[in-house]
Amino acid sequence: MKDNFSPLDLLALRADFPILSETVRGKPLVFLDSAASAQKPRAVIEAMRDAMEHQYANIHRGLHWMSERTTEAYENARDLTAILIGAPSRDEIVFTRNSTEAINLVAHSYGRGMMHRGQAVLISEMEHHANIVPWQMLRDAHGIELLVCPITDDGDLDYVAYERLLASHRVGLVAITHMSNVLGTYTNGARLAAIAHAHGAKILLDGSQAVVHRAVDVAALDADFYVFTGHKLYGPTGIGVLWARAELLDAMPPFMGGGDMIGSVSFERSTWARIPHKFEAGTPAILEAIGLAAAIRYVKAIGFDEIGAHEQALVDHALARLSDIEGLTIIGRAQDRGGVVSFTMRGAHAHDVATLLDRAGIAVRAGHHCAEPLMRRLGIDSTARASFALYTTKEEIDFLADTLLRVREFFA
Amino acid sequence: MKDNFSPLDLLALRADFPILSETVRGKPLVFLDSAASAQKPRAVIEAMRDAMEHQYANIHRGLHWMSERTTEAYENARDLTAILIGAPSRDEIVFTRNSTEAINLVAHSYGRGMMHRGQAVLISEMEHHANIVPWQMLRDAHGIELLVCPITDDGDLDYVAYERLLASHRVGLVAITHMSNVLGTYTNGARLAAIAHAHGAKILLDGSQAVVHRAVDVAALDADFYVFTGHKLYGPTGIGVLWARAELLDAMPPFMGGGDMIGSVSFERSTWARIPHKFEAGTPAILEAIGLAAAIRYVKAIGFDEIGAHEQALVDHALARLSDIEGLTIIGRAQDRGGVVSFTMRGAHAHDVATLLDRAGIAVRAGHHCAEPLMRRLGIDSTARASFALYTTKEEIDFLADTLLRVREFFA
Amino acid sequence: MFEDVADLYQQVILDRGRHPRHAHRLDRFDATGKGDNPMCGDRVQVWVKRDDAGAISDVGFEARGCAICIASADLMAEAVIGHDAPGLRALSDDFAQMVRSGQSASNAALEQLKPLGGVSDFPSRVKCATLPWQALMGALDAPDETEAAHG
Amino acid sequence: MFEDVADLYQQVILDRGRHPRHAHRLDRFDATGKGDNPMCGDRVQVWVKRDDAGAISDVGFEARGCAICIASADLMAEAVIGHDAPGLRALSDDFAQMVRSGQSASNAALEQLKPLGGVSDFPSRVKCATLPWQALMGALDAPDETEAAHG
Ligand SMILES: Cc1ncc(COP(=O)(O)O)c(C=O)c1O
Ligand SMILES: Cc1ncc(COP(=O)(O)O)c(C=O)c1O
Repeated sequence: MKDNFSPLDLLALRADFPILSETVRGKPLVFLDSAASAQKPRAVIEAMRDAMEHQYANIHRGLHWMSERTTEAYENARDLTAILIGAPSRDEIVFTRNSTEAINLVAHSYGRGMMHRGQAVLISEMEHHANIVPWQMLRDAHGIELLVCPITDDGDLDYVAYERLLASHRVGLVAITHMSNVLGTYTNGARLAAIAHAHGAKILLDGSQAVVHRAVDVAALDADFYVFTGHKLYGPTGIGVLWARAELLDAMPPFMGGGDMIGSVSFERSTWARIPHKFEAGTPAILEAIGLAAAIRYVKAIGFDEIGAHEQALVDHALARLSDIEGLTIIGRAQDRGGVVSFTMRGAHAHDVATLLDRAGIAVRAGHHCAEPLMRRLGIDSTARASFALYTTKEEIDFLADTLLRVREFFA
Repeated sequence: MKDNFSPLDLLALRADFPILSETVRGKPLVFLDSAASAQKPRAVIEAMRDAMEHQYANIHRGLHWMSERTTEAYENARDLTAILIGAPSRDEIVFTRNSTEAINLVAHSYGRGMMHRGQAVLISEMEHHANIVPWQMLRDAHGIELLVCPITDDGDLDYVAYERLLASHRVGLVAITHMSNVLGTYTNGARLAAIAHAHGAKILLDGSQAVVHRAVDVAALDADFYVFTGHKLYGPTGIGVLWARAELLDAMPPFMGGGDMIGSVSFERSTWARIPHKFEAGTPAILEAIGLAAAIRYVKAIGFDEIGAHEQALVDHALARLSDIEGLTIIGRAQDRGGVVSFTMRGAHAHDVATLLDRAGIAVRAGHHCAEPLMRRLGIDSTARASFALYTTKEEIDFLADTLLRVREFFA
Repeated sequence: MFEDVADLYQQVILDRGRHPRHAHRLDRFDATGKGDNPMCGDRVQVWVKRDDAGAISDVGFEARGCAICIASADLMAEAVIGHDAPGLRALSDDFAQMVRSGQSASNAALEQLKPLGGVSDFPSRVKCATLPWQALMGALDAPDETEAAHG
Repeated sequence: MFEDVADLYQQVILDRGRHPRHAHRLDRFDATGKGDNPMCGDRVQVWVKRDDAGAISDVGFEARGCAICIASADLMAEAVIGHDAPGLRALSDDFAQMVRSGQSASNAALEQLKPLGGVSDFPSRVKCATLPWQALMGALDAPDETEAAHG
């Protein structure tokens, strides 16, 4: 068993997350469900509390001190987000509720507004429902074809099939995950983008999982749209991010109408504000942007090199330990993967496994993970999934493995 | 000058709002911009902090303790919201980002999904952009007519014109504010609903301002849709509410697609979850729902009778004091009004007034208040607006009036 | 280590979960119904046969789900024999109450379902236990199918 | 009481805000442009006339806005006389920098605009001062209108 754990000072880091010292049912919490939503460091909690206690008002339209300062804080979150993902311009960052809304925004505004009947959207077999259903709704409302790129049995994207589909269809937009929330697979975003562009298609990458474990650079990827969600990146719920090239956002019609997104309003006709405001109708998630900014500052201060190395070591360790358990099958064997390990256990349904683990204080997720079509492709109903964050320890994985041995006995 | 201030223990209440003891530019904060967004009581701040520190995970899909408890807290917010507005069923409460999204949801889902070319939407001259622009977008995309009900010079809805418009057009949906954010006018929601229904139209009431000052009962109003926004009701940003009759929600197609809103997903076809989940795609604003629940508990504990009486006394006092200032014109003279007073000052633009007030520590809003068409109807460009909350004091209004006298001198 | 799940996973649940006795379609049936749990993807289909008086005479099911779900379906298939529609609805309600609250109404037929009472301590698993009942209620509400509809 | 706004509302600003000298359309003009502030509804339109060399010879404006906005437009109308397009762009940039940061580049034409320097302490008012310049830049970018287009 390798032991190349990174030099993160885990004890100190864990102390940043108050919830990690909780017990559940009298047992120390072992939180292995961060891919569903990560826990929040004190920096995020305090940033939100601090705003509410000391510096808060509605933004953009206020001429008073509290409003000016709050506007600055909100817009500063946009700057930080742009830097986080290497966006060429801060105006390309649109705040949404979550990844799901970001994708729906693109499906509505780019899809209905700029794609034409007969063009296709190309997704993959390993998408989250958030990156399937909006395109189905577009297909059904707007006459767009929906194509599905297969994956290999290892759980990698089938790049040959990908290129073939692009060559043989009129694909207007590719929408593919940058990291699978079930298999852990990182897709090769730059390669996907290059092939898409060579065939005249735009590309959206769903970075909901990908931004958590590695530094992402949308310019280096040469993507057209990139989405992620704050709550998985140690930030609060209620805030997500759409990045898109300025020229696309400029050309796209707005998604929702209301305050803050207009140029001028008369009953006859309204005009739209400039990007990004055109896409942020109504009072935005101000406190949540402030929380997200704190989360970004927090992970950047640790550094993605360190986080990535630590999580890679965790994944390697988990794969080694879990592979040793008889009757346990690891789902997904891609080469390049992030901090997510799915598995099934012979003779025990994933729900039952999860309930027993929970009794030991271990939180894992079980079910289809919002990826029903992928389950069907894999010929299974559900998996249990352990997922790792910067605060996860090797000991927690050992405890998971040991407990799984007991679970196996229980259901034997 | 009347002095029928309610028996609220203001000193104790104000102590619940940490921000109220802040100074800005060395002067005590006098926050008269609550209609834009209210300040947050400690109960809200602590509820959110507490969740992040002790009890947090993603909801609905988790089989572990943290997820179960967080799901309960989230769904409890739905119960409290249903009770707050007298919704017949908790399943009729859909959480959105804000009022703006709630209205856009109705415009997309009910408007595009269930209204027909040639039908009309009837709004009023005193709507917020949030209740104008979505209907314009519906008009332009879907061939719906947009009708505008005039207001009287006092700033009341013109009920005669309202009935005439309903009688003479094929109005499918009325969408009117329950309280104007500029004029303070409460509309008679029950009367509007009765007339709308008599003409076969559904009615949406924009309660963004209305729910803050009075108890609202959607069943008593006999409304079809009701929307409001958490951050004006002392809750966090990032959460709003759509209430609609269950049979409408059942019949409406979903707005956004993704996780949590599906029945089952295959690439060919997906089915939708039951209401309210059908309309809540993706990870919702979990922490914000928890914050909103705390806000609702907080205002209910004080009681809307007390809050309403206190604010009524504040408005009466403000109208009396400001009317005494020469050159100052109060905009809006409706009989039934909530805690908002707009005014203009001869010889001074509202921005300049707001900047000077800010220097004295007083936060007011100045501009078109996201109601450009109303400004045009009133023949003005902008107003300054002082708005009141349960924590506002008579002394603050006196200070506003005294300071306005000095502002007038400054620009004389 | 898992002493405190003994209430949930009683021996009969484990046995029935592993070796259900009624996990098959009926060759001849009067009605069928489905239950879905969109949150986790579990699915149950139930087939029922009625006697001349309208009471249930046979039940079979197919389930994709956990031990709780399969055991619940299997115990249900036995508990409902001899009941007519009103009796079934009452039993279904009483069962739902038991698995939600841990409190059980005085309903003799509930006796054989008692092993599922422990679910009430596991809120996220309640749906696993009630899903077969949801499918059964669907069968009650469905128009009768001709027997030829099977297969 | 308002001592600390003296920087923002210098006497010349108050005077120009109240009694602007150039607040009118030009009867004859070569280009016009508009600026809008959607956040508050302020609006400025600017008309410019050029001499044969392409330098600005006259400027007029109509504004719906506050004292800062009107004073800024009025002072701009004087400061830009004699400048050609490149000079104007530089001046506009220098002005924007001054009102944002309080720091002013060494640009002689900026001298007459110095009274607006105090805006930099009031972030939400910066846009009031720059709106007329945005309208002017719009006029520079607009295709030349025929003089008959006025009225
Ligand atoms: C009457 C009215 N409607 C709608 C809104 C929009 O609320 P939000 O910005 O929270 O969506 C507001 C507040 O800005 C309002 O006052
Ligand atoms: C790959 C992927 N895409 C999209 C989502 C949706 O994120 P959210 O629910 O925050 O919108 C998730 C997480 O659930 C995910 O893992």
